[in-house]
Amino acid sequence: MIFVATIRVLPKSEVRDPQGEAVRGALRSLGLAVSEVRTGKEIVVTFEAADETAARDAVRVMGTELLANPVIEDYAYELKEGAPA
Amino acid sequence: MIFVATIRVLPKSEVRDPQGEAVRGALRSLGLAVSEVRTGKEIVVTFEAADETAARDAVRVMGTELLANPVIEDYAYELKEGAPA
Amino acid sequence: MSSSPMLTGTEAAQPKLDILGEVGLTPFEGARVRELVGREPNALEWAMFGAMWSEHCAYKHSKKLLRTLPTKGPHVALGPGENAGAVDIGDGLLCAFKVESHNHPSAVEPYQGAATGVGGILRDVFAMGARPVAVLNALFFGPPSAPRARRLLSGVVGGISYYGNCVGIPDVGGHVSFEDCYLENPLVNAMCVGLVQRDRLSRANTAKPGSAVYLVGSDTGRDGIAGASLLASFELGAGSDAKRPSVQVGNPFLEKLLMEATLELVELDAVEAVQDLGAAGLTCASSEVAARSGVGMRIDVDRVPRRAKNMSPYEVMLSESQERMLVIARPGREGDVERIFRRWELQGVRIGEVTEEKVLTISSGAEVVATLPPALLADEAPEYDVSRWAAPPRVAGDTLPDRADVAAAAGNERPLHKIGLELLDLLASPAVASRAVIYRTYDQMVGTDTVLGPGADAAVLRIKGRADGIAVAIDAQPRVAALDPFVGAAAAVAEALRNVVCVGATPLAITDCLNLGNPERPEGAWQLERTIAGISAACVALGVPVVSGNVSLYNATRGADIWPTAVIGAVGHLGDVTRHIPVTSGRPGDVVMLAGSANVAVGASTYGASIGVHEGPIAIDLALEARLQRFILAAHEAGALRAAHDRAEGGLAVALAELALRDRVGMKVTLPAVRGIDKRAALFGEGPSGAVLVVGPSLESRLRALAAQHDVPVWTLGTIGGDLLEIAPVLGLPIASLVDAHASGLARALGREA
Amino acid sequence: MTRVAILRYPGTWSERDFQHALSLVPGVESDILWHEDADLKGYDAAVVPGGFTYGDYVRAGAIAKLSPATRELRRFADAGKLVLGSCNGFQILCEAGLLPGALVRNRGLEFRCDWVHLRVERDDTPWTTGLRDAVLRMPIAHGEGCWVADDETLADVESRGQVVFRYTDERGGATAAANPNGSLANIAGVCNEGRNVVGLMPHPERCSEALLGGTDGYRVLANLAPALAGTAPALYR
Ligand SMILES: Nc1ncnc2c1ncn2[C@@H]1O[C@H](COP(=O)(O)OP(=O)(O)O)[C@@H](O)[C@H]1O
Ligand SMILES: [Mg+2]
Repeated sequence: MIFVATIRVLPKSEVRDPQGEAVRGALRSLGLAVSEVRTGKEIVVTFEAADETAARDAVRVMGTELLANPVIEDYAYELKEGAPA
Repeated sequence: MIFVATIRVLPKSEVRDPQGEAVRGALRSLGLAVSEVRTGKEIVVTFEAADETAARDAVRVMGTELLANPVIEDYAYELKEGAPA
Repeated sequence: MSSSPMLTGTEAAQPKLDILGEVGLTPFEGARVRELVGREPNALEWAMFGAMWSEHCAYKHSKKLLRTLPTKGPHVALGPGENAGAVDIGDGLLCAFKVESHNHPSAVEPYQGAATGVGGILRDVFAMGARPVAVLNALFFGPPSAPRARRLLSGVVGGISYYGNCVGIPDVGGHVSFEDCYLENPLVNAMCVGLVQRDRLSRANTAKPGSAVYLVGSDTGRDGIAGASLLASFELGAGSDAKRPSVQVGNPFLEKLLMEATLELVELDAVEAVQDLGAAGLTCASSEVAARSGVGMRIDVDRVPRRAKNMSPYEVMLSESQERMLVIARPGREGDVERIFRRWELQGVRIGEVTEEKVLTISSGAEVVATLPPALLADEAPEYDVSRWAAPPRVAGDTLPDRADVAAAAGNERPLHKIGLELLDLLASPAVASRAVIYRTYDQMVGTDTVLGPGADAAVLRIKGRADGIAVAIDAQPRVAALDPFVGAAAAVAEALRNVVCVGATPLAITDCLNLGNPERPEGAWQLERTIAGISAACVALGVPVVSGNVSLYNATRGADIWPTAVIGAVGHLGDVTRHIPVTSGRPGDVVMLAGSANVAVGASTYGASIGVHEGPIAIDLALEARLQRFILAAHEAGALRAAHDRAEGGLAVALAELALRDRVGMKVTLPAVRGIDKRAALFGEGPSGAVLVVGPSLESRLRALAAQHDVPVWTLGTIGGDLLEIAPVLGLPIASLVDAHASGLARALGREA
Repeated sequence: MTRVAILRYPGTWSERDFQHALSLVPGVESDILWHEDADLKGYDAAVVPGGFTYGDYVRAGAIAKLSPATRELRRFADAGKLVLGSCNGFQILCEAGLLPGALVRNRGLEFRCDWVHLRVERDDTPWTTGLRDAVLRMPIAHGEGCWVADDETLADVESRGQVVFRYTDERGGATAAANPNGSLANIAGVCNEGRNVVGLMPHPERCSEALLGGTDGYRVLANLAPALAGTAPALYR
């Protein structure tokens, strides 16, 4: 079966996010009343797995082994069956 | 009013995504049957605006002026009222 | 020329009526194609001609003039016409180098445009088996006060930094100009320098019948179908935006793997020829290798790995996807070639073979979709003689009067006691201020060969395991060229070589990138002609050949051309790299001298720009320039020089200030008294052929004698010492204020943190 | 002879620079090993050099940590052998969990190549023997060199004396202005609890010859042979 996982990786709130700080500064200079910015990644993975359980296991491997660094980041995901739009 | 916008920036589908290619290779080396990977950014912005219309206008400014490069990227957003979780 | 009409592919369909317009050929060129091919080409074949006969690939408007450049010399190992030129630096080692433009892609998408520009020039150099050891870049933007200029600059610099740093090639120098004419059409030129053992030099003219053809690197995608060839061959904003190909995205990581694999293949002598895929993609690489080697080639587009689905043969043949190379294996070495690809985690696929018959046969599986003689594509494009319609700007005499007295008057109205502030303003101005805010984002030291990096008159690189080294610089003189393209181009050659001389290196050769406007207009044609004549004259006078280069025409927006901009990259040699002229202010008590020409004017100067003056007359004395360069080298050889610095933007005052900045030591000097030159002009006026030298006190007379021998005028200006820059009788400024102005000027202009 | 293995991953670019710098150190011999089949048996020390392994995609060092070399490095470090990671090598060691913390994008988001000053905080690592409190001048060249950790990790790293190098001004003051990338507590380099694995963002291999502008990197690399031979006044006798 084909699955599409959308994996979102965000810096942990207690860890500094220099990119977020910089974006906040830039958005403020555009005149926007921005109080906080967190910058993360979104990774859309199309893959094959035997069934949904196997697919969830696979996504967890992606998240912990590669996409998020547990020292500084958290991740969350959504899983859908079928090829991407 | 306080709003939280989650802005997702992804490379346009016809544009090459070298990071996605590298992630695909790495995930395959973990033994996963990955066929495609697209990588993008997710930016969570907490900001103030007079009302929802003003908030949507502000998010469009963020997207087109700073967060996405219209030549090679598309963006989409979700808007919620209230402080982030 | 007749070739087999057995075309059965889908692309063999009857061409559309507007085919010529679609592939960018004129009716005349179309007729020539039909005549040469001897039949009506099919749509794919037309497209291949369109790309290969584009200005960018075929040099239609410049080829004839380029042949007038001096290209021979005792050190030349490989002249123009190859991927890069090369000079022999002794003991079997060659230095290969070339400068390339990526102007139009950078105008569309500055970050990726500049990044892929660096990628392209690196491939040109490592395709020859040379390991890139340095890159340089020359950049031209509108004034930093314009948001568009700032956006372009930050994108371009970001892209160069991203790509070069990732591949791991040090960026050791460059040039930046800010002028109104580049606001819409910025210029982004990148130069790469590499080293290769003479017996390992790989050329693209040695493919033999029967050998396997591999395509290695990135998948082929729909990005930039005929992009560079067409985009760079017309004015920006002309034609429909549909011509704009989707932007190409670079992958420096893949480039690094491709580079290591290519160098290993060459080192193991496993390949007959290597060619990078640039403009016109597979069409250009295959037809050029075949044409140069005097063979044919059969290619099956179905075997080309693709990134997108349902790509047509046309798209595969004209895609300009980055980071790809064509590799021709030596018979029997296919296994080694494939093993090396695998080891570097590269996808390398055998897509065809070299054939005896001089025909490029493109098939899609069993269907033949194009058959053309490669030489027609690669060598037979028409050449236009631009001299036939070249004409100087009609109004030149009226709009460029000799307004020297007006300028002098304007200058004299300004009170002399403000002159110190004027110097600080000039030091902080975008034209003069330190470029550190740019080059600090480039890795300048990777490779551990950078002896002098950006910030010096020229960069100096050592060569591990040898005593010698090379020096490199890149320069341009658009403000001068705007007034007189001949003098501007000659002055750029002179400056680049003088910069190399100012670090103690003997110039060997140059590479040039001619960035000009539309050659189809009389004025553009004239500028092209005069620019090439200026380079030629300077090369002859200074005894240095051109070994490689690039032409970028149609740098115009809505009919307005940029100023003619010849970018010159110079390479010099140091017998003993430890004996370069160091970047120092000298020691207290040392003598400060001016050598060369004291004949300067504010007309084409940075100072002039700040007071709204831009006018002639301007001139260059190339014989004096040659004597000056020989004199500086002789003085260094005699051990007489403590420091040397070119007098460039900002004139003598800025040159003295920059010298003082190096070690933050002051100096006390007096302006040379030259008849007809007022104090402001003496301070801030610019002109070629000047350098400031610092010598130990006991060596002053020795230096004067040497100068007399070389027939070079010198003036003793004063001595090093103290913590003020004192230029009697007009100004005295604390070094700290100069440091601040110079260090933070550009960052401030760009609205950034210093 | 002290034998040093220099690991090379796809995208590594400092391996030959390290090999050259180490060749200047008497008593040291080095080999460049390909990451896939790197066998560290017989080596006394391993260097993980700088570069952009796998293009630094995802995070610097993130994909490289999946290489078989990581398992080999862990085994080697567990056996008490010496490991030095510089620049991308430091990032890989952090990603692999061999060193604490993580390296994120520089404050200012710009790649920075410059000379910086570093104060040596500990001389009880094999690479800093005899350098206690020395202020070294070294180049940096990185876009993701901002060392971060959560408060607890930072407190542990400080209290266990795992901070080896701090960015300072030329007199050794750890000021905000001397911090080139926003690293927490000006941290430029750390070691593991066993003190045999050291990582730093700066490039000692780029300042091991006067011709290149400085020799402070040599003072770090030159520690290697005596530290192993037991001739240096170190913990590592
Ligand atoms: N875009 C750039 N990238 C890297 N270095 C640059 C760049 N532009 C200028 N530089 C460096 O800054 C210094 C000053 O440049 P420039 O004012 O053009 O000097 P010069 O007049 O001696 O040619 C030189 O060392 C040059 O190599
Ligand atoms: Mg210059």
